[in-house]
Amino acid sequence: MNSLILKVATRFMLPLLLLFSIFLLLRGHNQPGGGFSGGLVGASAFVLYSFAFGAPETRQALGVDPRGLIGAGLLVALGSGLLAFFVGQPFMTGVWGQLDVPGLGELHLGTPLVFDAGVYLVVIGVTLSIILPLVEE
Amino acid sequence: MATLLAILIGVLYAAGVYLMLRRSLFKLILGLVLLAHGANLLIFTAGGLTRAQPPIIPPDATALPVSSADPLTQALILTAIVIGFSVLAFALVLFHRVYQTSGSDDPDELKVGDR
Amino acid sequence: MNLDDITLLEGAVMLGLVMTGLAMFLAFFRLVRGPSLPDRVVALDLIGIIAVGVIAAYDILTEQPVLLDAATVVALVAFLGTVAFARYVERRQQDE
Amino acid sequence: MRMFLWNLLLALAWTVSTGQFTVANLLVGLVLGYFILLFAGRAIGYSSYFSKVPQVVAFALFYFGQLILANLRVAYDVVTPTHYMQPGVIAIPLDAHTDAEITLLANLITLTPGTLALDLSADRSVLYVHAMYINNCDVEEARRQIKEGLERRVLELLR
Amino acid sequence: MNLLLVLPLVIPLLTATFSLLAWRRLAIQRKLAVVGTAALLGGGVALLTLVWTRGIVATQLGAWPAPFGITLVADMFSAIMVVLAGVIGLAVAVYSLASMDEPRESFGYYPLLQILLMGVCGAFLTGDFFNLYVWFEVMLMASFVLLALGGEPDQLRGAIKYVTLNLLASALFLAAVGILYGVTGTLNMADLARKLSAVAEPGTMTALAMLFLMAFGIKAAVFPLFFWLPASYHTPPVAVSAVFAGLLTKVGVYALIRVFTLIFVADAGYTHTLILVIAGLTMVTGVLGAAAQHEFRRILSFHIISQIGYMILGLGLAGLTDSPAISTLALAGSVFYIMHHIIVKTNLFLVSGVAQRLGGSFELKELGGLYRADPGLTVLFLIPALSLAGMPPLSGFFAKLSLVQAGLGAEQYVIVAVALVVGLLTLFSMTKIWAEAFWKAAPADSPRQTLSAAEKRNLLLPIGMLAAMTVTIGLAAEPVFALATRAAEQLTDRDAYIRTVLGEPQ
Amino acid sequence: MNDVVTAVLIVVGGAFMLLAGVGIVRMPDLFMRMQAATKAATLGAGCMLMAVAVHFGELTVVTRALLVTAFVFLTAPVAAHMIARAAYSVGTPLWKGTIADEFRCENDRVGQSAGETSTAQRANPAAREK
Amino acid sequence: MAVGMLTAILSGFVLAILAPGLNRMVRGGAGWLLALLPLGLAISFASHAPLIASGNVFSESNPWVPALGVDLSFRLDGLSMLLSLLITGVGALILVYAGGYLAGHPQLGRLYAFLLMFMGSMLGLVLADNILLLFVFWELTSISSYLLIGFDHERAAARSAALQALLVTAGGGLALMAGLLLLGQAGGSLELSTLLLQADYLHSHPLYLPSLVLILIGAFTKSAQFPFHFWLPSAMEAPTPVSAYLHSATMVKAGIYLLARLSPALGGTDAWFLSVTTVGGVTMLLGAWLALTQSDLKRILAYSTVSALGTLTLLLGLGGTLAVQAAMAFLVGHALYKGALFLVAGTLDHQTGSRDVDRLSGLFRAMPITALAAGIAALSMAGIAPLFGFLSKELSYEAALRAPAAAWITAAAVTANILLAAAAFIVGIRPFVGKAVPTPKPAREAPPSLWLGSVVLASLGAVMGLWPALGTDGLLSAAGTAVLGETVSIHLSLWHGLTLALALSAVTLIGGVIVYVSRGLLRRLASRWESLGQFGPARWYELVLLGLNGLAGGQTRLLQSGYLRYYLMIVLVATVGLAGATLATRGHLVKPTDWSGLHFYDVGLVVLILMATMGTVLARTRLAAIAALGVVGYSVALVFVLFGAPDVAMTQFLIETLTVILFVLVFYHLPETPALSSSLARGRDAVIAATVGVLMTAFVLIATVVQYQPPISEYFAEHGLPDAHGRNLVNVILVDFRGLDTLGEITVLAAAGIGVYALLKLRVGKQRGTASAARRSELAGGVDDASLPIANPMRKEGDVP
Ligand code: NA
Ligand code: NA
Repeated sequence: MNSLILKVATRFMLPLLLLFSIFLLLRGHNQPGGGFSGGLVGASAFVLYSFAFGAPETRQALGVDPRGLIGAGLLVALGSGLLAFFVGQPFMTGVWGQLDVPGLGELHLGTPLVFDAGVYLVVIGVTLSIILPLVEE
Repeated sequence: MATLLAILIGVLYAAGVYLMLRRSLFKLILGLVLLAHGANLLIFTAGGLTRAQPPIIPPDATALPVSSADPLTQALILTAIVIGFSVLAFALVLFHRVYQTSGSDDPDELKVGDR
Repeated sequence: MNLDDITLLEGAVMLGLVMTGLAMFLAFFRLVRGPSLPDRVVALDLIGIIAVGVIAAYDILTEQPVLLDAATVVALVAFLGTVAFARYVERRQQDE
Repeated sequence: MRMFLWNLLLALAWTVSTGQFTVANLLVGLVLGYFILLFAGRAIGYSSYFSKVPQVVAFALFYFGQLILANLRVAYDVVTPTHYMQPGVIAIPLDAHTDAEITLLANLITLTPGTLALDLSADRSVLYVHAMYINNCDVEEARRQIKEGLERRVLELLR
Repeated sequence: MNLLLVLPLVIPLLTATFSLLAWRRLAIQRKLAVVGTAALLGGGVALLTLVWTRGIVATQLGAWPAPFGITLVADMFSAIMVVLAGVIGLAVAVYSLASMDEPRESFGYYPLLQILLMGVCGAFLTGDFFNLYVWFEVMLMASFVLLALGGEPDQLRGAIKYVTLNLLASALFLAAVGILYGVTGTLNMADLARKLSAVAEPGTMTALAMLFLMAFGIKAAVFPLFFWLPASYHTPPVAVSAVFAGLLTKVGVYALIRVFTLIFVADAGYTHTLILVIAGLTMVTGVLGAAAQHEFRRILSFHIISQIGYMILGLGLAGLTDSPAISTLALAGSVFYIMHHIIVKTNLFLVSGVAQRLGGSFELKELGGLYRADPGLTVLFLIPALSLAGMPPLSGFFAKLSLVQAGLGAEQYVIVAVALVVGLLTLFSMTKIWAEAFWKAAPADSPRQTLSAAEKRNLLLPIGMLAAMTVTIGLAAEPVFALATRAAEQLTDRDAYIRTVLGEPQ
Repeated sequence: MNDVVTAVLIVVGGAFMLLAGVGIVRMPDLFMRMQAATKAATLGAGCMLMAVAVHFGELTVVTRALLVTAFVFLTAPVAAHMIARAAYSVGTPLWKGTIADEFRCENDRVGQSAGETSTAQRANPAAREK
Repeated sequence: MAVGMLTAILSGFVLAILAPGLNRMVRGGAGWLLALLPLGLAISFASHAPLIASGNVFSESNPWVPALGVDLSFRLDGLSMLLSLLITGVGALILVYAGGYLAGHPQLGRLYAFLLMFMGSMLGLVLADNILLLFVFWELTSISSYLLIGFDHERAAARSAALQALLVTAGGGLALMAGLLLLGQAGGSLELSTLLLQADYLHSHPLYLPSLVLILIGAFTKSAQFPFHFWLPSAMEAPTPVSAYLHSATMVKAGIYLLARLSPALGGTDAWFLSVTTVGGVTMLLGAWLALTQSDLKRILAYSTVSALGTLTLLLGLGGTLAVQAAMAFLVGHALYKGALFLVAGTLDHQTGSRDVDRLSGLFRAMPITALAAGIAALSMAGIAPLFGFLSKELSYEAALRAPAAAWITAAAVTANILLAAAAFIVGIRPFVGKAVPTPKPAREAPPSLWLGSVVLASLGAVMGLWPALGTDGLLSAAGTAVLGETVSIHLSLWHGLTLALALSAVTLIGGVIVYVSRGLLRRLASRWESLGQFGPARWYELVLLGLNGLAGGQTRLLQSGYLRYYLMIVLVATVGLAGATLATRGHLVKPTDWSGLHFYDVGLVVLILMATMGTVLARTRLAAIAALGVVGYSVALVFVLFGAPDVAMTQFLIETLTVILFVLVFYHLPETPALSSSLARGRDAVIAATVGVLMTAFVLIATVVQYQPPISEYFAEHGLPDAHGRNLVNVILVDFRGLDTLGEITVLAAAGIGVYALLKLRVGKQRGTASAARRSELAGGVDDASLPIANPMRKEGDVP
């Protein structure tokens, strides 16, 4: 492909897309978004990167193996579900903590959000382990 | 609107099925995608349509307004979409590999080995 | 719907929707018509951008800003598809 | 860039502290922050940021005008039955040579109706542009317009 | 109690996750595979014990009351199925240690196996329709990959048909669930059962039930929806075939039994007659298909179909009799048949792998001489083969006996006759394998292989274990049948299920 | 006031979109279709997003509208460039009225003719799409 | 009993398991050692014989599978005692004989095992009181027989004979199972002891006739009655000890046993009389005739056994004291002489290398002991006084003479016996007399193991004939009592006075000699009729197998055609047919009425989707189709936007884009392929597709109109924020209310990720190099290269065409 313009644009867009993906993840519980769309946007960022720079460079930029992301995501999601057992609740029961942040009010932090993060990781990992080999072909 | 969508769903299913029956693996996959769209719209429509009221609790409320869309159908569709995508991705690559191996897009060429 | 009840804004939005809708059909015509692959790709890309406009107009019509997120996403990724197509066109050239 | 972030931070701080999360307020914050930074600049050191901001504003205005004009021209051509176009692919020798310069230039060219950046030569010295209106078949003139118009301004902005 | 219901999902997923994280370390993955499946089996047995002592148990995930969250529920039927999944998982995991080639092992075979087991167990335990769809997809996706893993041309050819037809089934199922939700506003099976009982005119629901019948029927490989099975099951490595043969279609059967005992019971005269007809045609077409085959695994594949017919035969009978005792007997027969079949069929596939190792082929004409060469394997083949053919005193005999008794009790003589004749034809094809692969002298040019001690251990240990179970289920049929009967009693007692799930006092 | 601005922006945006639609149908070759379509639509989308920003006025909405606008303005030219470059490199024919092709002269474009019936069409299946 | 019946039976199976090992340990003499078990059992049974003879019945019962009515209940009365003695006694002799006959054979151990397994099964069969238990052992004898007939397994003839026997007997077994269950259903019990007491009730039960027919099919197949007789001669492929034991003395008697056993319950009706006598009579005559037409010793014996079994069936069909007496006596007599003759045949084969009567002559000098045993047995078979055969034949003549239609039956019996007498001379006398001719192996007297059996059996026949009161009477009486269901006493004596029966015996003997002398003529006659054989039951069997294979092949070609689109078509048609027909006939269709709230942009959007869908279907190039599909996806996402589903819309946009990218990445380098379907096929497919579409539309309409209950989602609306702390209820459902769905879903994703990766990177089989290269790069040097070839034959799978 080797388009300078694409490369430069990509360098600019990658962080933007990643930022947006995390934004989607974090606000998903209250506004449209969540692990899926966040993860898909995050993956799109790297897909774009792979179009501009090629798959090997993308793997390098990613830093971790996509399958590692899948494993980590599953572990996070499962772990967040299992946490409930330690407080004597059924599997996948949300365990919530309250955080008082000045200016933002009460912030509820709970395992469902962690679960969503697991989803996010899995989505990125899977999308990339599907697309990167194809880009390499 | 529900009626219109019902007809649309029927057309999507019909088109999907028609494509799946063609002698082309590529069209087969297209058909699968159309079927998936049909199924998603079906859940959406069957669950009841609500215009432009997302199931998001407004900042000043503690419960969802009654007029809002059904969140459950949306969650189901989301799940179905993502599952459908993973299946599609796999199927696509599978068909790609079959093409590479057999050199043909015609599923009739794959008939050896069934009996 | 009684025309008298329509406010200026609603009328404008409706008009906007009509125009974007027409644009979408025209783009779709090009997509079907081709003749070359890049023509179709351009048409698809255009449809993505028009979709952003449609969502924006509908946002205003329904007073639902949350729908804007969908537009955001379209804007972010529709471009990816186009790039993929472009890649395809060029790669195919190289393969031959 | 660092300065711009500072500016943004100040603007955000302004909106938070005033408690009014509106665009207008943010804009106020930005302007305020700009001037604060401008003054504070003496203390924390000079930055090209301050001279760039007016430059950017000026360029934006220029470009926006071009955009509208060009759009209208294409629009006219599109809606009228006759085709007035005199299109051609022309080569623009580049003075821009960093990645950012070339990219910005190409994008701006593309964004303007009537011109479209096709490709960059391998040695990055020539940009090939598809232009719709090469008046009187004067390729040189078209080339000059782009070089003198967009490229010069972009380079001024970035250098 | 919560834990026990969740373990069959958590253990495989955890094992799969750790295997994924240990992607490059095969030694760890192998150990995990065995440990994980053994733990699954242990968890399953504990669950079965719990259900046996306490009756149906349910847990509301996320502590959301039913029918709003997702309920996991185990009655005897599902607990039995989970135990079987554990048994098959363990057997196949051990077998894989010696039989799976390293390339496949290093491309995710073990985690996929675990994911498959998770999907299977999820389907058995869930009390929610959409969740069932999800587990179907988990299972299906894992099976897609396992089927195609390695990418040999035969595999790919088979996989296409498998994938396409199963995706069609998924689309049907999804649509049916969507419509069901649209009509009833709920997804919880117990809740659905209760709401549909209140529906005055069930005809429309019966039509919807047909969609479910078809969707599950494809998964269960009944007539005329079974094509994907014989087209694909003989193509992957034996361990994969074996786990497919044992578990996958049974999930479809499970779903059919669950749905048509719990939810769509209002129009049983119509639906269950249909099921009975399908059962008969499935038995016959399957066994005739087998008769036309000359390849070890293909014969076995077609037999799966035929035997699916037996499994749903009990379901059909149960709906067509007024006698609760016969109804229970029929369902118990189905459950017992499933238990028997899962073990026996998996085992036969595992044996086919060893035969292929020794004789270099799955084609019967290229095999031979195993009777003389390997008396141990001979016995290990005969036990499941004779059991499959319904020979006493092995498990298959009692499975068939209970269904025949129920059929006679329900006065459905035609289907009984069909079942008996098909039994004979089954015997016929087992003898074909026996005569060709075992009795016949080996072809002169066939490659002779021997197994190393480690291979012998890992290949024959699971086979022996399963054969021992087959014999045990036969000789100790009473306690096993008691399990099946308890399962059947619970299946016929809809109210207990509904109350347990919805958390109402019994 | 807000409503008027919004209405104007919406209508203008819609008009640009329509223009893009007409353009992509009417223009005689790919490159001019792109010229007519992509940019007008981008501008149209920008207008409509601005309309949203003006209409709602909330910070969250405005930032997002701005973000989307920025993104559209960033990606659209890149996408157009990519397509155009690819199309050109595979010999997508230029309109017969095209007066110059300096790129081809220097880079030995695959097809040697600029006409609608160029040999490029025959030489390049991707462009021909049979 | 001192030793429980269950124990006795199980001991056979246990020893069967141990036998191969024992055979390896005790080289050569294992047969003698193993024979101790049946011998001991025989003695044990015999020790109880007096008690049985005096009318006692032993029974024991243990639960096995009470839920299915299968219990380990056993019953030892006169009938079972008689057969148990036969089974164990002959069994002991056979084990010894087998050790000699197959000395040094590599699979002798297995033969022992199968024989012992058979013995246990047969014992169980005759001792079982529970009819399902009886059936269990019944089937086990079929399996044992299968394994034993195919003992010489590398010969195709042996394999197909074994299969034939198995299919016929197991097929009958299935009928038997149904019949027994129906009987049990009719009689309300599965215990023989109960059923046998309800004859009258059973006879009037509507299930009587079906159960009778089914049970008779079972009995007839097992006992080789016409038209199922053909498997028995084929079964002579088995080693001779097996033929002697199973296919003459014991297993084939199982059907006879069953008839005898059930006759108190089932017998005494016209249906019984007609069917059993007719089949028995025909079998008797046919077997006798066919016996004469053979030249192979074993086949002659086999057909004569068929005939004898026919006789027994005939007698049981006749019923009544006399016939039953005759049957019991004949059963014992036949076992003794036929067993002996089989053993002789085997010995001749073993010692001379031939079983062809035409090639054996004058062997008396070389093999005197064998000859002696053979002569006595043959004479007994020919019914010559004072041997036991004479007694039993006399009795049967008397029974025949008293039967209804006596003339016919008597004539048939005499004819059969004449032929059989001739056959007896051919087998037992002909080889030993006359001029000695060279044989393939130089003839020598056999070792004791090979003559012991025949000598013992033959002498038993002689002894019991001479001293019938030796205990035989009591036992036969007890057996008769069991069969008749009423107390009888049987007194055998050589001399009944100058009765008609005696005259018939004389006729038989003379006739037998005449036939023997003119046997060449008869054989020539027979060979002329040989072509008739192609219409016989053996041919039917072949035709059934052929038909089965044809049907199987045809069905498979038709259904499992290999064409994916036909599979799809069948599945779709079945679905639409079933669901559609049900909906049309049982449900109620909903008229499309809800056109409310329709906006122009809704219509526009739907029209766009429709057009894009059509575009996808009709696109002439791949990429055009992909682009059109993208439009479908985007516009479907817009539908979600319109109806308040931003999350779904977002995800749909994202997924759609990725889908398009995937399509492009996957298909970019594949050339276009032409459309292959004919217009006819397109039309057909369009019709199928349209019906599918209509069905789905109908369902959706129903779902939009019918709503039985308020949806559960109302709960989420209420509890989402306070209890799950989220405002976006879709997300709350995904991560909390229905988190398990999502967990499953990401698992699907994970599997797909691995799958695609593996599909693209791993290629086993096609090119070895690629696979191991891929692995090498995968393993990153973690495994030493020496182990790379893996020596894995599993990988060969791919090479199999
Ligand atoms: Na431009
Ligand atoms: Na509804």
